[in-house]
Amino acid sequence: MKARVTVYPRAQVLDPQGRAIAQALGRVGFDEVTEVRAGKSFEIEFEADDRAEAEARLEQMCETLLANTVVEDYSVTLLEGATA
Amino acid sequence: MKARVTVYPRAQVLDPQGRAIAQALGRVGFDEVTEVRAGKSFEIEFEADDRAEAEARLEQMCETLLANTVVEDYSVTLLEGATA
Amino acid sequence: MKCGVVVFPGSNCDHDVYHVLGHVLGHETSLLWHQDTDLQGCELVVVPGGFSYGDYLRAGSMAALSPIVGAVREHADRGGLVLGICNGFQILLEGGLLPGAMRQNHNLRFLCQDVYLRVERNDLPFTRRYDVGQILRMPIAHAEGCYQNDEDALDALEARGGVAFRYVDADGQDADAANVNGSARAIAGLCNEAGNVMAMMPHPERCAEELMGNVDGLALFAGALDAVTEPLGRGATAAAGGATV
Amino acid sequence: MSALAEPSVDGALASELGLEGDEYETLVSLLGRDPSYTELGIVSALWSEHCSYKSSKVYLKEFPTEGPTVVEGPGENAGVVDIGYGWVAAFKMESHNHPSFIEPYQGAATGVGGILRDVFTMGARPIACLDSLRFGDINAPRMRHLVDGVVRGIGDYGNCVGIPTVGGETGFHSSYNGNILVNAFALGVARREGIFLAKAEGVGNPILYVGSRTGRDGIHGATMASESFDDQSEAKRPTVQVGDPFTEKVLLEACLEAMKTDCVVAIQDMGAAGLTSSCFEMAARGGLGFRLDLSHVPLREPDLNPFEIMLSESQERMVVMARRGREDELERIFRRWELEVVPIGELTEGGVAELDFGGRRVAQIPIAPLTSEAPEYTRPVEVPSSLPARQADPGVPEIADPMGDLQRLLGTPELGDKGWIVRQYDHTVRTNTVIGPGGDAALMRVKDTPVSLALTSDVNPSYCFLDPRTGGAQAVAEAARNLACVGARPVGLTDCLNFASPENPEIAWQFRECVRGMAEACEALGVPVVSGNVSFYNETEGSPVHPTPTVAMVGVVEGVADSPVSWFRAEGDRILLLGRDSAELGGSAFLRLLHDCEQGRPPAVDLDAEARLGALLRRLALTGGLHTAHDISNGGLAVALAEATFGRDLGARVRIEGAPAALFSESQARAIVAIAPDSVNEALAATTELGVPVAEIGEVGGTDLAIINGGDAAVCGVADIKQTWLEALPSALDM
Ligand SMILES: Nc1ncnc2c1ncn2[C@@H]1O[C@H](COP(=O)(O)OP(=O)(O)O)[C@@H](O)[C@H]1O
Ligand SMILES: [Mg+2]
Repeated sequence: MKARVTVYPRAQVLDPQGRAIAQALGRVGFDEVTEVRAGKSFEIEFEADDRAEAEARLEQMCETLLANTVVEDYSVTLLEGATA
Repeated sequence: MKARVTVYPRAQVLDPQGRAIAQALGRVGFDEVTEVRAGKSFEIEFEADDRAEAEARLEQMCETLLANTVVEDYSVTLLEGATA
Repeated sequence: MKCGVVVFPGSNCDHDVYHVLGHVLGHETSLLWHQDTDLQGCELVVVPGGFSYGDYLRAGSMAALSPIVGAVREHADRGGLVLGICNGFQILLEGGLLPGAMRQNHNLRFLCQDVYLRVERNDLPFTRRYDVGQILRMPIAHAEGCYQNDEDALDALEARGGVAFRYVDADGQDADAANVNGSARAIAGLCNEAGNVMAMMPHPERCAEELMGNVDGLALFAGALDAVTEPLGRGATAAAGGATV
Repeated sequence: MSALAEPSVDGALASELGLEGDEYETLVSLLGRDPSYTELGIVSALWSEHCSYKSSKVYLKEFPTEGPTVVEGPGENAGVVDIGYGWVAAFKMESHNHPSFIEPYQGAATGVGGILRDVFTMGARPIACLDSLRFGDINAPRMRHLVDGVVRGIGDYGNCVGIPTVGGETGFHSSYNGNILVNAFALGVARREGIFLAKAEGVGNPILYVGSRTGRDGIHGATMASESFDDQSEAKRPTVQVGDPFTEKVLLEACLEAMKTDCVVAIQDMGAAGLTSSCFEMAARGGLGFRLDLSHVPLREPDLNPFEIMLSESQERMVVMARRGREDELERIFRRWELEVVPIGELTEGGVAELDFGGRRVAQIPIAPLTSEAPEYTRPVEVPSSLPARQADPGVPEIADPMGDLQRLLGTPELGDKGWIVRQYDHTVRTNTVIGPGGDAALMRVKDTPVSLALTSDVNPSYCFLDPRTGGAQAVAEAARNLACVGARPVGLTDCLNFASPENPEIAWQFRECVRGMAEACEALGVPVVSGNVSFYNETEGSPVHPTPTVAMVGVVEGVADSPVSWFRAEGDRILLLGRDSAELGGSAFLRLLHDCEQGRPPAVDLDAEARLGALLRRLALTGGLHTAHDISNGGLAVALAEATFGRDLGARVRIEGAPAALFSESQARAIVAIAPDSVNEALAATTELGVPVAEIGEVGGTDLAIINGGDAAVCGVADIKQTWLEALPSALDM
């Protein structure tokens, strides 16, 4: 199966990278940009028997390693192979 | 409008971060993981008159700033406000 | 007394700490391999700086899952001394031995420079040779040293005296410009409730010999060492003499 | 063969792969048949300019490469010199110019990775890096992006591996607008008996592959043009090399650990031309052959063909020739560091390289003739037609406001503070850095010995452009002078010779002249060349870079005494000016940066005077009382004085004889020193004894820099000019 995990700084947490990108976009003429948040994206290939197992395991991966929940939120999307 | 831009190392390009994450997941018991690719995700709020303009501008943002197309591929998804 | 320095793949200040503990201060010191769970009877365990596993996800996140970190946690729970420096601080945060998280420096760049620290308490094993309010100069070298936690947690931390060091200017005053990485409340170093676990972003091991032009860090190791032979309680009064050993 | 059908081999394909002239015919007669596709790829790589030094060899022979300190001269992965007490230093410099222009972050990062491997492959533990950078005009297209990417790339890689970057150079000149230079230097130390040579020994000994997997990274640029690739998908093109500093760090630790056992016969990293150059070079040095089964090479993508496997430049990979029967011990060490290790072949008798893939022989080449028959050219040379115009006397512009001019110079990115760069480099890790970036030379203690090593990199491309012979000599002389300023005795140098196309006779002339100048200076100053690198074809659309023979020199300081530094340290110290000014403004920063004039003859180099100055500075460093020594280079005396005031915010009051041009003249063999008052007489006696001209010009103190010249006194606040100097680079970069 294949899944995408997205990890973003929590809303209250400062995101200097997002801010820097928004400013840089503004400087090169993209004045229409009002805000940017910068996060991480992971594409994970793995084996799982079914959708439910896959989701449970992915959640564990996020909690154990992929996200630091003190400052980050994560979300998980199953992409393919997730028919069951 | 709001869009999400995802930027990944190109398929042929070494992704040390993805490899390290895959190995780390394996070490803590997620043996089912066969591959991880590590990329970036940006959530962008901006103004645009319509969907077509929005997509064109986002593509320009990626080419000029958000992605380094020598080593990265990007993809763009409009999230909300994109009714026109 | 016996000291241990943890080695993860990618640790790169392990030998620097080893050098100070073993050669400069002359204590028996071992390197502790990340796969081991035996601390070899070490009374002081240092989690050193570096880029464990390349810091490829978040600094310290992968190392925090190593077997040795479990052993270090148990050692800490038994009241054993644990010091985290730089990447070691990040690992202790990721491993939950101390509260909060590190984010990228707010200028988004690696920073290698001297900073000034104010000693916030000297009743800790690691700070007993300093005075409260004493100003130390120490080098930093990190990309992810912006300490973050939510406001309530920060208040709780302050209330229990969890802040060991703060970034200040050369005169010891609070100043935004001195808080070079943008840490919440200018926090440069933290300790746990019992005071036996401390971690900091600056590198005391890089300023512990005359040859390096600065010895402000030596008293930190020396203090921890005498805390073992001469347990806590007298710390505050034994501190006279500041950074001299 | 795999997914890709082999193109047919002929002279046309050979020239697409970069062979020139009758090289293909030479190869055919050497083999006695047409080469296979893989063989042609291998030979075109080995005979490329980069690997064979075919255009430069004839001149490089002029360098002195021997001396009492030399343990290993050019030819090994890094040069090795004796530093006493049973210890040696291994060092080398290499360019990563083209990759850094294409992808600055990865290009610079992998440049650092490559040079570190060259050093630890010798059994030496790296202790310091330098980076010599030449950027274009800061306002040229992409230039800020290039500066930012290069600096981040160098920092992220070196910082992660944990090797301090302790010095370097950063220049800006429009000749680099389309071709920046990134030269990385690394220095390591080892016990003398711990040095490893990359020389194959012992028929039957197994060949191990260690480290990262092989991908289509950076396969020889020339192959990109190959017709057979063009009709393939985008994915078949070579890819940009990506650095993995974490793997480098564990590779470093694992290799050094492996080399402590006696299981390793020879070891070399896979640098340019990857598996090809490492195996052929090691076998050639040992007079042996080897057999490889390329099917065993760990791949990152499944469908690489033997040609690609042999030429891939994927990073963080090593070839280890092991002692037969002891492979297991080595494998255990590498596995403990979580590295992949795979036997891929063995050493054979008879001096032939035999390569198999999928049960088929894909190459069979005799190794020795490849080296002995390797092309070597003496390219035509021609004095540039524009040389007389370049060297015409530029005259002396009016200097009405010397302090204003000084401040304007300090405000250029070229002469401004480099703190924005060096703060991004860890320069204190490993706790050996006695003097870091900001000094004339960096100074590293060597633990377990009483010595420290001084290191510096220098070249003035404008001087080389105006007069390459003088410029080449000047680079060596300045490096030696920088070492002397921290009290060090030079023990060896490495270089990185960055030039445009050697096929252009004017460039070939520049190259020859620069090398001659360097060689003369090395002879005169007694500094052997122990390693180096040549980078040609640094040009864009026919527009060449300035000749840039970067010199990195290493010196020894005995004892860990209180070395002088380049800034004023004590109020009341007397300032002496050592050396003689000849009012030389040709090629100066003053004319170039303030008057947009790059013209004239560069300052003359008097090697005898340099040698005497060096001896004097070392003598003074030993006798005590010498607090400050700072050489006079870019920007002349005024800039040197200003820089010396910045370290401790300590001013100075000096009186300068001669015309105002004396403030900015760049006459060589000069330095300023500041000495405790009670040591001045001893110092003056030493200058007389060693025949160094000297003038007592003033005194350290206060918060102003005051320069009295003739009847005029020019005064400015140190804080004021320091601010200009600090802001120069960040504000030019807008970062
Ligand atoms: N890219 C760089 N990396 C590290 N250090 C640098 C770099 N550029 C300049 N420096 C440091 O800044 C100082 C000034 O450099 P430079 O003007 O070239 O010195 P000098 O004229 O004495 O050779 C030196 O200490 C040098 O090592
Ligand atoms: Mg220099």
